[in-house]
Amino acid sequence: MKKFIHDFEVTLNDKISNDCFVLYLKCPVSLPTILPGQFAEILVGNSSEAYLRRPFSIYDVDYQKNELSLLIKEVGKGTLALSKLKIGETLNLVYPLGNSFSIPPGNKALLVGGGVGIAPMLLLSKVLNEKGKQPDVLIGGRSKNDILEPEKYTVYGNLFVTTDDGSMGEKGMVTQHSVFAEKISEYSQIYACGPDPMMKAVAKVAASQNIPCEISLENTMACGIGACLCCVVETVDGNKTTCIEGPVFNTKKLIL
Amino acid sequence: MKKFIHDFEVTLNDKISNDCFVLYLKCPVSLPTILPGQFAEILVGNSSEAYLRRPFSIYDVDYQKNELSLLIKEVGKGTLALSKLKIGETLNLVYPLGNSFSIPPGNKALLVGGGVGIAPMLLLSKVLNEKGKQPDVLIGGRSKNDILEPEKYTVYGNLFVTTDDGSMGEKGMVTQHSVFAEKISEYSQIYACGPDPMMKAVAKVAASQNIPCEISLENTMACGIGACLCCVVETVDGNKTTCIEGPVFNTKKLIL
Amino acid sequence: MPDLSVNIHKLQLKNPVMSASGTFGYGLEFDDFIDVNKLGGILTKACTSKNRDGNKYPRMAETPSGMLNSVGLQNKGVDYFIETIYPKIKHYDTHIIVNVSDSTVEGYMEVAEKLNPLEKITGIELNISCPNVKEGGMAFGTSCPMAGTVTKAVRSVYNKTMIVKLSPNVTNISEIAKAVEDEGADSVSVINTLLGMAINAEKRKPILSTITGGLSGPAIKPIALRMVWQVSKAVKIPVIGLGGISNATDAIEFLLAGATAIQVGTANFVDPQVCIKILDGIDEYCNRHGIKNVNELIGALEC
Amino acid sequence: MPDLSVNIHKLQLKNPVMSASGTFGYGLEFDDFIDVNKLGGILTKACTSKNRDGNKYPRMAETPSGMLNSVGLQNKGVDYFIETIYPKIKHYDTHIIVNVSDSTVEGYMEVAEKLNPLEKITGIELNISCPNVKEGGMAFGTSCPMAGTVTKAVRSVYNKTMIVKLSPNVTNISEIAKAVEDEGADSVSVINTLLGMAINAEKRKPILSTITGGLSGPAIKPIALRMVWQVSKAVKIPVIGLGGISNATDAIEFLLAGATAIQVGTANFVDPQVCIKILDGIDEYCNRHGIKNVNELIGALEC
Ligand SMILES: Cc1cc2nc3c(=O)[nH]c(=O)nc-3n(C[C@H](O)[C@H](O)[C@H](O)COP(=O)(O)OP(=O)(O)OC[C@H]3O[C@@H](n4cnc5c(N)ncnc54)[C@H](O)[C@@H]3O)c2cc1C
Ligand SMILES: Cc1cc2nc3c(=O)[nH]c(=O)nc-3n(C[C@H](O)[C@H](O)[C@H](O)COP(=O)(O)OP(=O)(O)OC[C@H]3O[C@@H](n4cnc5c(N)ncnc54)[C@H](O)[C@@H]3O)c2cc1C
Ligand SMILES: Cc1cc2nc3c(=O)[nH]c(=O)nc-3n(C[C@H](O)[C@H](O)[C@H](O)COP(=O)(O)O)c2cc1C
Ligand SMILES: Cc1cc2nc3c(=O)[nH]c(=O)nc-3n(C[C@H](O)[C@H](O)[C@H](O)COP(=O)(O)O)c2cc1C
Ligand code: FES
Ligand code: FES
Repeated sequence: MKKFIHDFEVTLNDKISNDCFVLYLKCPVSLPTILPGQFAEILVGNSSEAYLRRPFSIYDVDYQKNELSLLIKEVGKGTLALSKLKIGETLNLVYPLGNSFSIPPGNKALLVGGGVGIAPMLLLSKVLNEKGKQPDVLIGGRSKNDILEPEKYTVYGNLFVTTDDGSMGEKGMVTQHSVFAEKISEYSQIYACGPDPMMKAVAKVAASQNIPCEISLENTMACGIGACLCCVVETVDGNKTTCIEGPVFNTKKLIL
Repeated sequence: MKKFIHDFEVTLNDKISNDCFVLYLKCPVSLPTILPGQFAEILVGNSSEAYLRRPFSIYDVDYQKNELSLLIKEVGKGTLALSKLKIGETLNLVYPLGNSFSIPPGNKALLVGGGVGIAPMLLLSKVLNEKGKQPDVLIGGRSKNDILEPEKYTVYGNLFVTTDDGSMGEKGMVTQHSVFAEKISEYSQIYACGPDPMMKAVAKVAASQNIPCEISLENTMACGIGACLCCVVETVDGNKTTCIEGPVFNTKKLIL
Repeated sequence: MPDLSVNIHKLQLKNPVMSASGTFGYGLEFDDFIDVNKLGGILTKACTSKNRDGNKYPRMAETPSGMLNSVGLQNKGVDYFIETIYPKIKHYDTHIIVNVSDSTVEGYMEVAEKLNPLEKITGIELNISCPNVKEGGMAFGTSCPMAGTVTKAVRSVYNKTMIVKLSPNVTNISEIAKAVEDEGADSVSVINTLLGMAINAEKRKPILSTITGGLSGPAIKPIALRMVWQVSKAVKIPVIGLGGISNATDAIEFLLAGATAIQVGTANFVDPQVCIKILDGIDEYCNRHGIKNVNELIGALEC
Repeated sequence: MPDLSVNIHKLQLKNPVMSASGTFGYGLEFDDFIDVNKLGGILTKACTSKNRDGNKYPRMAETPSGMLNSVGLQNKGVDYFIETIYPKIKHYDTHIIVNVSDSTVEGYMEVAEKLNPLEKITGIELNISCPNVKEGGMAFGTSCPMAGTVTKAVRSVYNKTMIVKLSPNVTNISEIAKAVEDEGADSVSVINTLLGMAINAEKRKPILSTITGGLSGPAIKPIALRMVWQVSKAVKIPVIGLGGISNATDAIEFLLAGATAIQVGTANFVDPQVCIKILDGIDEYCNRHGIKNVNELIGALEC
């Protein structure tokens, strides 16, 4: 897929929780097709401390408006600067990068996201829905406040929630949710993105049930385009670049 | 004089010419007394490229409003970033720094400024006026557009102008202005700030007439508070720091 | 239109702008962003005698105005390069120079010897300065005898343009430059990365799997510029300058300091179009200053 | 409240935060901004045997996340220091350590010998690493025999705490550290500035009057951290870490890498209150991590 570099215009910077915000960005030309799981490398022009670009999954795409959005959690200097962007300011993106989630072999799929790791699942649930598949989305968080924009997923499929403190949905970790006990065999594929322990737990259940499982990795990156070899992950076929051969990997191929 | 470090609030960023702007800055506490010729070291927080503070003369002070202003010319990365500051943003200042212009022995004084070098002359003309002196201000520039906010000086004294192209005032360099030919002996002191050749020319005339002359230097600085010894100027008494022992020097003391 | 062409030994470059090894893949990664053929040359990522997996992840850390990397020469080896990669890149209408690395003198010789017949590989760059491998690498570049030995050995099996890439992690880089010049280097690249380290204070652990790594980016530009200036006064062969170059002004500073050509590394990550912008900027500078031939700028610093 | 005190040889510091030589004047310059007595110590600007005018202006150039300086040891000489400056600073309730420089071994000895009796000067820091003087300076710090010789000579005339400040412009800093340890240094400061250069491309001239200068600031932090880590493994005497420290996290990284105390240099220019902010930040870090004594952090990096 051809990659682009464009100056996008911020049309909205929507603070959706204590430390998360969604940037809506308008493309100056016609948006190319963006696949679920792909990401963009953002130049943080308004920070004196962030030198390299920062990678973020593409959260949603609106081809009609020529806009894409990013769901970002403030964790450091770059994301802090991005959180301060105002409407009308420009942001330089290199995109769309990486491979993408595959279409499930069967009809039903389970999409699991932990915290801000949910970001790539919105576009995935949308695309699966468009292809006539049934995406069930399961979001996990420490508490209610970590369950980001849940209403957006119900447009495309069922929504399940777990929280550590039980303030929303079922109490416990995602893999303790009743879908795992009751419906797991219905799914032809499982997708996960979030903290490492969560992805490992999901991968383990999937393996035990013999269900294909894809996860999206967030390795630190310098270039995002396969030029630096900094972002590698060990696979059964040797080192692979997360930015080109990932960020989506079938868990069978990874050495977890 | 005690130095301070404060976060000022931008109350206005007034673009007054193609490449010059005046920042009006409100002090969070009561402004200390600021002498004409003193300067501030500004932290350019909104630039990814300007690491050290940037020095600027204090252009004007309004003790009632608790505001001071800076007249800045965009010449590089730091001043470019400052030109983009918006109302309500904060700016960190270390101030007031340096010595100051001395009060003239007699009644009349000539204040000469070239281009943005005029900055310290506004506060000087104001203070001289307050002290019952008669400041004549002579501003030189390449053309009309370089004569910045001339109306501000006429409040405190006479205004004379020269431009290289004759588009305003007399045509020629400042030292070619008729005040030099006709009135020079009336002045008990001459002050100058601007490009080096201009200051040298003024100093030469002053010396020939035996009139005391003070100029304000713009040596590059790292600290502004006498700690680094980067800003030195050669004087007849050895190296002096421009930031503490200057920026104002009697031209007799300098090796020009 | 100023004449931008420069000569590095037998190589006539269209212009002095090249991409640095390990930061530009094999050029292909940048096809979507720029016309790679416009460059003076491209330096491929390191090529070793055998397949190397490189170091464990994490391999990079951001630092103020720079980054540390500890990739560790990951590549599939020279045979794979010749069979699989060379056919994909030989169409480029620019100089393709292979960065040659290894842990032993014999390894360097093997790679160079195998590359010698490849028509479109018009030169090699001996990397005797990689700080990210346990054996060989930087050790070759930090002593005159070692640097001389590997240069001489490779020279004996390679008859096209041989550039030697120097390590900045030395007391006296001019001496090393002279040592490799004496043993037959046709040019020197100055500089490779500086050895650095990054720590995660919260976790109390090094950020890189290798603890230390190579520092690159704008942070090192003043050091690189100084070394290019020193080396270009010490040797007669052309010097290729690199280290932190991010825009045309930086590039011109290196030319003035004595570099005949320059390489752009880390800046490619921040802006994949930066090489072309630098090229355009040099052109603009020459026009503005009435410079007809870019060679007029080389070493033209007025001290 | 964590115990922040640390020991550098015989000196007990209230806390590990000191100001670096040449960036903090004599402390007095910062009285308007902070309570200097709160610091673990202050390193005065260089003191030489005779008056020195330093280098010609311009003496500084900004660089990405750093700066170059070529002040060149401007000071009025040791006698002036003793007569005029010492009385003004001896009231400080913190360790005042004088940075001692010169062009000859005899010069170093003269300064040290004259400072020895001053009660409130509890130690000296031998600057064998200044890149900005034609003679002596860095030359002393870039070879083991030279570094050893000057250390030994000064040791013979100075019996209080003697710190030796090392140059990073060397192939192997650990060797130099061991050489000065062997000759009686009580501690080493790591690092002084890296030799760099800046050019004004439009004017085609060097920016500094001396062409090259010393690079400092955040840009060099990764290199400094690596050297502190290497040196602290090589010697038994305490290491004082510096180079680019701008906040408490930076300071903690240096402690973890093996520094017993740290110095803050260029960052004082950007924020004259930074030393106190670093001190407060170390305190906060210790509280948050349940660290009762800051010594627990020294060299506590888990590799
Ligand atoms: C393919 C990909 C997709 C991503 N998608 C999203 C997304 O949709 N939304 C989102 O909020 N974040 C996403 N991330 C993570 C995001 O890139 C980092 O959070 C961001 O770069 C941090 O920048 P910073 O300057 O704020 O943090 P820094 O100041 O650089 O670091 C702050 C802290 O964050 C940690 N950190 C930095 N980078 C990463 C990383 N890549 N992964 C994990 N921890 C890191 C650092 O170790 C440090 O502890 C993605 C990462 C990748 C590789
Ligand atoms: C005491 C003092 C008072 C000053 N008062 C004013 C003032 O009132 N208004 C105003 O506009 N400027 C003033 N200056 C100059 C101002 O500090 C510089 O223009 C500014 O620091 C440039 O910052 P920059 O990041 O935009 O430029 P940079 O990107 O750092 O440099 C751009 C160009 O400007 C040149 N330059 C940088 N600093 C200086 C300097 N100190 N003197 C001359 N040239 C320089 C550089 O060599 C370079 O060519 C004063 C300087 C001093 C020392
Ligand atoms: C991720 C990365 C990988 C690199 N790999 C190599 C390499 O394989 N061989 C080599 O000689 N230099 C390698 N380098 C060094 C660069 O070619 C260059 O010398 C250095 O980065 C300084 O230039 P810069 O500041 O422009 O990046 C690498 C640098 C980076 C950042
Ligand atoms: C303007 C300036 C002057 C300096 N003068 C001295 C000096 O006189 N003696 C010395 O040992 N180091 C001197 N140094 C080096 C600093 O003490 C310190 O080693 C170096 O700047 C690295 O630390 P930093 O990055 O925190 O500034 C000077 C540094 C600067 C920036
Ligand atoms: S981030 Fe550079 S290769 Fe993946
Ligand atoms: S700018 Fe530091 S002493 Fe003047």
